[in-house]
Amino acid sequence: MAEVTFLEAIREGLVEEMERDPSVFLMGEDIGAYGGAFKVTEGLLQRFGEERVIDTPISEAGFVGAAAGAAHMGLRPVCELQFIDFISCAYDMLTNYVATARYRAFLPCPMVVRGPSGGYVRGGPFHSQNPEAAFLHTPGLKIVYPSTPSDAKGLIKSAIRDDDCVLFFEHKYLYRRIKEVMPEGDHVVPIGKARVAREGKDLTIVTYAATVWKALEAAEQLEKEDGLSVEVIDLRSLLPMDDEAIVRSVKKTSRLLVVHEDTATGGVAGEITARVNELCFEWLDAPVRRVAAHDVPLPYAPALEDFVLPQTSDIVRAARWVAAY
Amino acid sequence: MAEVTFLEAIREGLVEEMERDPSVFLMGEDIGAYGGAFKVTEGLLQRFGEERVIDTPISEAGFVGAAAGAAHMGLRPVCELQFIDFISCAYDMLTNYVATARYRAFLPCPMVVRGPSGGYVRGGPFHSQNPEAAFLHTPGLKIVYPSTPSDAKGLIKSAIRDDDCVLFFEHKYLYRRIKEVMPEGDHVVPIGKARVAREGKDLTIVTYAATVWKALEAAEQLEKEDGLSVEVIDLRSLLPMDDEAIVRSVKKTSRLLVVHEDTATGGVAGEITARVNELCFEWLDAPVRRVAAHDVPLPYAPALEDFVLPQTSDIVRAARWVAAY
Amino acid sequence: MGFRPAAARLSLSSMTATSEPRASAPPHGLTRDQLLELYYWMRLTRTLEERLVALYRQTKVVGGLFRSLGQEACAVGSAFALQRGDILSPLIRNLGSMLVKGALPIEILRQYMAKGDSMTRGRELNIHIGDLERGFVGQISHLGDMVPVMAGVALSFKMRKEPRVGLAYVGDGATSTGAFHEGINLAAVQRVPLVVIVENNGYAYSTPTEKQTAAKWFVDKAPGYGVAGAQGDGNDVLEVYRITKEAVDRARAGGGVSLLEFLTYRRKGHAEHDNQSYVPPGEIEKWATENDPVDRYVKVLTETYGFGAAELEAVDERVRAEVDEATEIAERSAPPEALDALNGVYGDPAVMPVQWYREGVRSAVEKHERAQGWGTYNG
Amino acid sequence: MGFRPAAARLSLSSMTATSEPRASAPPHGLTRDQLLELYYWMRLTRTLEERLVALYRQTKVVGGLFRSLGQEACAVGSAFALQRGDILSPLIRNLGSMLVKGALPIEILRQYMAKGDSMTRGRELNIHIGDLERGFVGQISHLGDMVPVMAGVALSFKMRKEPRVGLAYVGDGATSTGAFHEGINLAAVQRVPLVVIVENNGYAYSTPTEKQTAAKWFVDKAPGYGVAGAQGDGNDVLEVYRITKEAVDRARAGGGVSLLEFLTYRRKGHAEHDNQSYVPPGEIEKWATENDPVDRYVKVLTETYGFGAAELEAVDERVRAEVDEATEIAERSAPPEALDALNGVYGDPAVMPVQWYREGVRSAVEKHERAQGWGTYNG
Ligand SMILES: Cc1ncc(C[n+]2csc(CCOP(=O)(O)OP(=O)(O)O)c2C)c(N)n1
Ligand SMILES: Cc1ncc(C[n+]2csc(CCOP(=O)(O)OP(=O)(O)O)c2C)c(N)n1
Ligand SMILES: [Mg+2]
Ligand SMILES: [Mg+2]
Repeated sequence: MAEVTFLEAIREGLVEEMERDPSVFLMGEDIGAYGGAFKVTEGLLQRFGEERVIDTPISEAGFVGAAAGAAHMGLRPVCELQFIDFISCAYDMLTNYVATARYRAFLPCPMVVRGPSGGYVRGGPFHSQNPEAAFLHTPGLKIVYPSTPSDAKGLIKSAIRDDDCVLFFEHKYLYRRIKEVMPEGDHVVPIGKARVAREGKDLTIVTYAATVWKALEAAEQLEKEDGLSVEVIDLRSLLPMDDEAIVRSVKKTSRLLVVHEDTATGGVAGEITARVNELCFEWLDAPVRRVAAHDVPLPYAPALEDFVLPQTSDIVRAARWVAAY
Repeated sequence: MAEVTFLEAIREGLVEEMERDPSVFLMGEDIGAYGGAFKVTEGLLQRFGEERVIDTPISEAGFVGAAAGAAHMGLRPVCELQFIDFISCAYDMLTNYVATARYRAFLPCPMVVRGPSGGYVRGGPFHSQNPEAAFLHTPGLKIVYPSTPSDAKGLIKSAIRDDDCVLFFEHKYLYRRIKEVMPEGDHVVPIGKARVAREGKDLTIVTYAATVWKALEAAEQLEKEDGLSVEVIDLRSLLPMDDEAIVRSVKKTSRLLVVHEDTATGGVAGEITARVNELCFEWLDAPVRRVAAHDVPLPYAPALEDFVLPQTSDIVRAARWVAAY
Repeated sequence: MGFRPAAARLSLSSMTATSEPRASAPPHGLTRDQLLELYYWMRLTRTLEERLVALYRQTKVVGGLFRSLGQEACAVGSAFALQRGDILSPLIRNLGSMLVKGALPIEILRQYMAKGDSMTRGRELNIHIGDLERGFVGQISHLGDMVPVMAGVALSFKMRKEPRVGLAYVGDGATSTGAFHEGINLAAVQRVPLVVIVENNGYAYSTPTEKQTAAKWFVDKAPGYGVAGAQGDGNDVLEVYRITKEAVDRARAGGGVSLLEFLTYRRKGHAEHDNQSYVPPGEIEKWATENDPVDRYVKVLTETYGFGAAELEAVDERVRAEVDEATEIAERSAPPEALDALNGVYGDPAVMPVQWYREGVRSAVEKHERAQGWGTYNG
Repeated sequence: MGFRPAAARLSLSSMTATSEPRASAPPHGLTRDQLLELYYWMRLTRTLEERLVALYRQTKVVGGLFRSLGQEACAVGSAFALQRGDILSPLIRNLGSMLVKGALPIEILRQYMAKGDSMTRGRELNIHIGDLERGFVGQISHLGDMVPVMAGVALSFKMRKEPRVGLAYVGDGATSTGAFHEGINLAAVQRVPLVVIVENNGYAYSTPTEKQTAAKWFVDKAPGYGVAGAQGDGNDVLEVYRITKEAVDRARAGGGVSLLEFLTYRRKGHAEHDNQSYVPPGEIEKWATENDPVDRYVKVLTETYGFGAAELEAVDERVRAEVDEATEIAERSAPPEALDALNGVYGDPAVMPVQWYREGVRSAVEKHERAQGWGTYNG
């Protein structure tokens, strides 16, 4: 079978779920005739018609709220944000209305909010964001951020089937760079389960999204140059988080490096560190350390962006530090 | 001199800064004739006039954005959110426009966004929130969350004088319950500096806002019942955070309990744990543990709210666990 | 069970035997029974709120208490224009709308008293309750947010080609929110069956309308969204009914969105703690004496449609008995069980874990301290 | 330095010596020099963008490239109605407005090429630059957000009783945002000196206007905000000037907010990567041949106001020379220094710390990989 890109894998997932379940429909800006800014929904208007592929006005709070209303009525809307940076405009709707609907009013919100996220693409401060930390703090939401095409497909399908709102972040750096042959059949990846992206025994790297690939590169280099055996855990889901997978690995390696592309302060790495402290402090032979972006808005010029974001060489250096501790 | 409440202390700070600097003005809903939902701005319309105490339409993004525009022009707006829960409606404006203005466009945003926050008051899911974690993650913002009247006054004055945007959270449980005689003169408390609320040597509790008082109660009880000497650090500022004060205390006690009212997952305690790990891992004799709210939207009925939020007895139990580790 | 069941509407007919021959025929396609029913709902709204005030004064209400005194016609008349299957989203002044849609007094009472068997099991406040079956969605506090949500509810009607209509209420204040704008605009473009009612009651908390908008009327916003607009006297229950019915019928027929403005007046403060010091002297009194929607409707019923005083008093009596009975039962309900706080954040997992520091602990506090109206000023 | 200084407006007068006696007098209080100046700005906008296209094709532009082809009259005519001291917030089609307000071609070129000496020192993209002294505020991507910000800028004028005016541009698409609504409403209630211009160019990215609003015109929104409204031909630079000038004068005189709608057409895609497959065949060509704002203005200048072809060609020549020179200099600029990324997030602290894993490291990557238009589809 042919390889498909990360982006095509998501499209496959959307198409399969739309065919499987007539209550699934799409909303977003320019997703119809244009097929979306990144062409994730290309061809879907032709295939499923205007009623199920809805171009909206520029109103993120509007269509995310409308998705919630439709979801209450038993539909399963999937919202595309043109860039995930615009999810900020629906922040109130997501954290206050959607996240609490089941709890306070017994109204289910089976909906997905997806969109291209992340940097390394010269997108500047408003087309490169990683919004996961801003939502990690909201009970009632789920957060998924895959790194491989098969996970992207399997998780978008799970997200659509989930009975709660799932934020599905798609790293745009991966869209056309990463390819894979899709597993056969109805390929579903459970939300809340991490993946061991590489096995190792000397040191654990916990990460997700684009930095999984940088961590794997670093692991390769560390193996070659230092003889270090690095285990890479790809979280895939951030909320709920797979504590078990993290703890299992840390208990094996006793050393943990947490890597993410988002800024360090207030990022997801803090939560991970706290959990590891709580769950396997005794096993730690070195402090948990973070490799994350510098605490600045993400600048646009290549030299600046590359400086601000964590790079493979940074992971290598940091891993050496933790390993040598 | 007479004692003033937490709320009056904030009003004193506002009045002093408005008298000191004609560029300071207030915007918000019902802050004029009505004096604000909690009466923080009572009497200020009469004192400073309609031009400097502006009642706005119900449009949090609107007036927070307008504050930024006015701030660019050299004014120093102070925005009141009727309840801090509505800051979510200005999330985009704050995190994307305001926080980045200096960095991307060299436009300063000397402004304050303040409002009543926090629970323990039977306010339900939309009148009890603690929004600090959602903004901790945004370089360009500062976050202040005081626990005493004198700090509230000193910090609101610093916030108004600061050349960047300061989010100033006022715990409404403290508004009328906590009183203090104000320090004389131009009392200013620097942003970014923690306060040792109680000295101790066996265990450190790092906390802020209303739970400072619960931690102090717990410390008292632990001293009496267990002979434990507990140090309580009141962070006061969350961004920037006073690493030095935290580290100094942890190096002394070797045991740390982080307490906050906000939900555990994704809360500020994660960041604190990560920093302590990074900065004084070797000194830790026990895992850093968190006492924070259960991961649910905050329910309204007293029995439910009291169950969900951390209480003094919880801190006592948790501290004993950490001390005994 | 003594409280009124949801199907009680019809049982009113037994009370309408004594119609006078000389009276005008009921207007707008309404029956005589329905005219009386409208009166019932308005009276029920008012009496139930009065009971809540009594309970509030006895400190049995947890949190703030919100009145719709003087706005009952607007709430009741508009909701009465809906059919079973239609869905509305109420705001804080729409207790009457919810009652019309089948919310029971006992449910309102339990909710305000934060009882464990209240519709939200003690999770939410005041009239933030919902039931899609009966046709009302639980609102959240953040103003404006219900408009996009209702756009989506109505979108589902359109997508499924169901002959159902959505109705979203907003206050004059809520029209200033971005969510209102995005929601009604999206609904308009999608031509979904949605009616948006602006209840212009003169104030948003303490803020008078002229500080909320520079427009002359809220209905002036309709052309800017390309939707049908209409304005009416919000204290005339029959006019409210007629105008809403037209909009609802249009929506049901595929005619898209309407923006209706009803002029009314909020005679009590924003909530019970609000002393209305910002209201010009005499204003409230004027509305109370000259423009009370219940008084006006009584006059219309008796002078135009030939209802006798006894008929109306029988309704009053019945309402009183229902509210008494509901109160008695509601007061007996227990508060919620603490552990229920952990249920139902997600479908899966169904229960959130107990925090480690609380494992095995029954109660973390000795008694549940009473808070004073969220700490807002009780002036 | 060869590039045009900000005060260059006046120097055009030397070129206007050969006016014909039989021509109509310049309209709307404009001088003959100013008529030519308008032409200069439109031509400069177009030529500069064409240069950017060439640089984009040479992969020298970092990120996307946004054109205003066919909208130059709207941008230039409206900005020309402002005075020194007035402040505007441009959107992505308002390169012309920024040039009028004193932005220099070299600044635009450096910015698009992410140079270290660009106005944002490589931090922001395309025309996201600002300078309060010259009177334009740096926009952010999030549509609508500039309207509240400009309401605040104008509020400062009102509070300080300065005779200054704010001008905010939005696209047809941006009118759907909550921020637009909240901002213009707040401005209207506060009666601040603000003009909001909706540039209706038929599309928001691929979305045609009828999917953006059900209203007939965007100017129909004016009564709903209680502001003055006017609509005009956005491809007629003199009409754009006249209508904007009236609104600006009214705002300066204390008359509050205006909402203007100019009808124009976006002849290129949303950005250079967009192949406009969604546009009905012939539409673009029709606008290009029948309604090009530069062509139309050339015709007016020569046929009505007696300008000679040579005069206009001299302007073209001058523009070409200026853009050539600016390009040459801009290309020589260096990229930013990596460490500058840490400066100026806050006033205090002035510098953010280097992450621990990077201490003492000069560069974390071997070469700065080129991204393809943020990964958007280059179809
Ligand atoms: C987004 C948002 N901002 C502020 C509030 C606080 N608040 C609650 S009710 C209210 C006034 C509402 O006025 P209006 O919409 O006219 O409704 P009314 O109470 O008059 O029926 C305000 C400001 C809120 N609930 N939501
Ligand atoms: C809040 C928000 N949502 C989505 C986008 C993505 N986006 C950028 S430009 C654009 C279309 C803008 O259309 P319009 O306002 O008509 O301006 P035009 O490009 O036609 O001048 C969109 C959807 C954005 N920038 N901001
Ligand atoms: Mg009102
Ligand atoms: Mg457009």
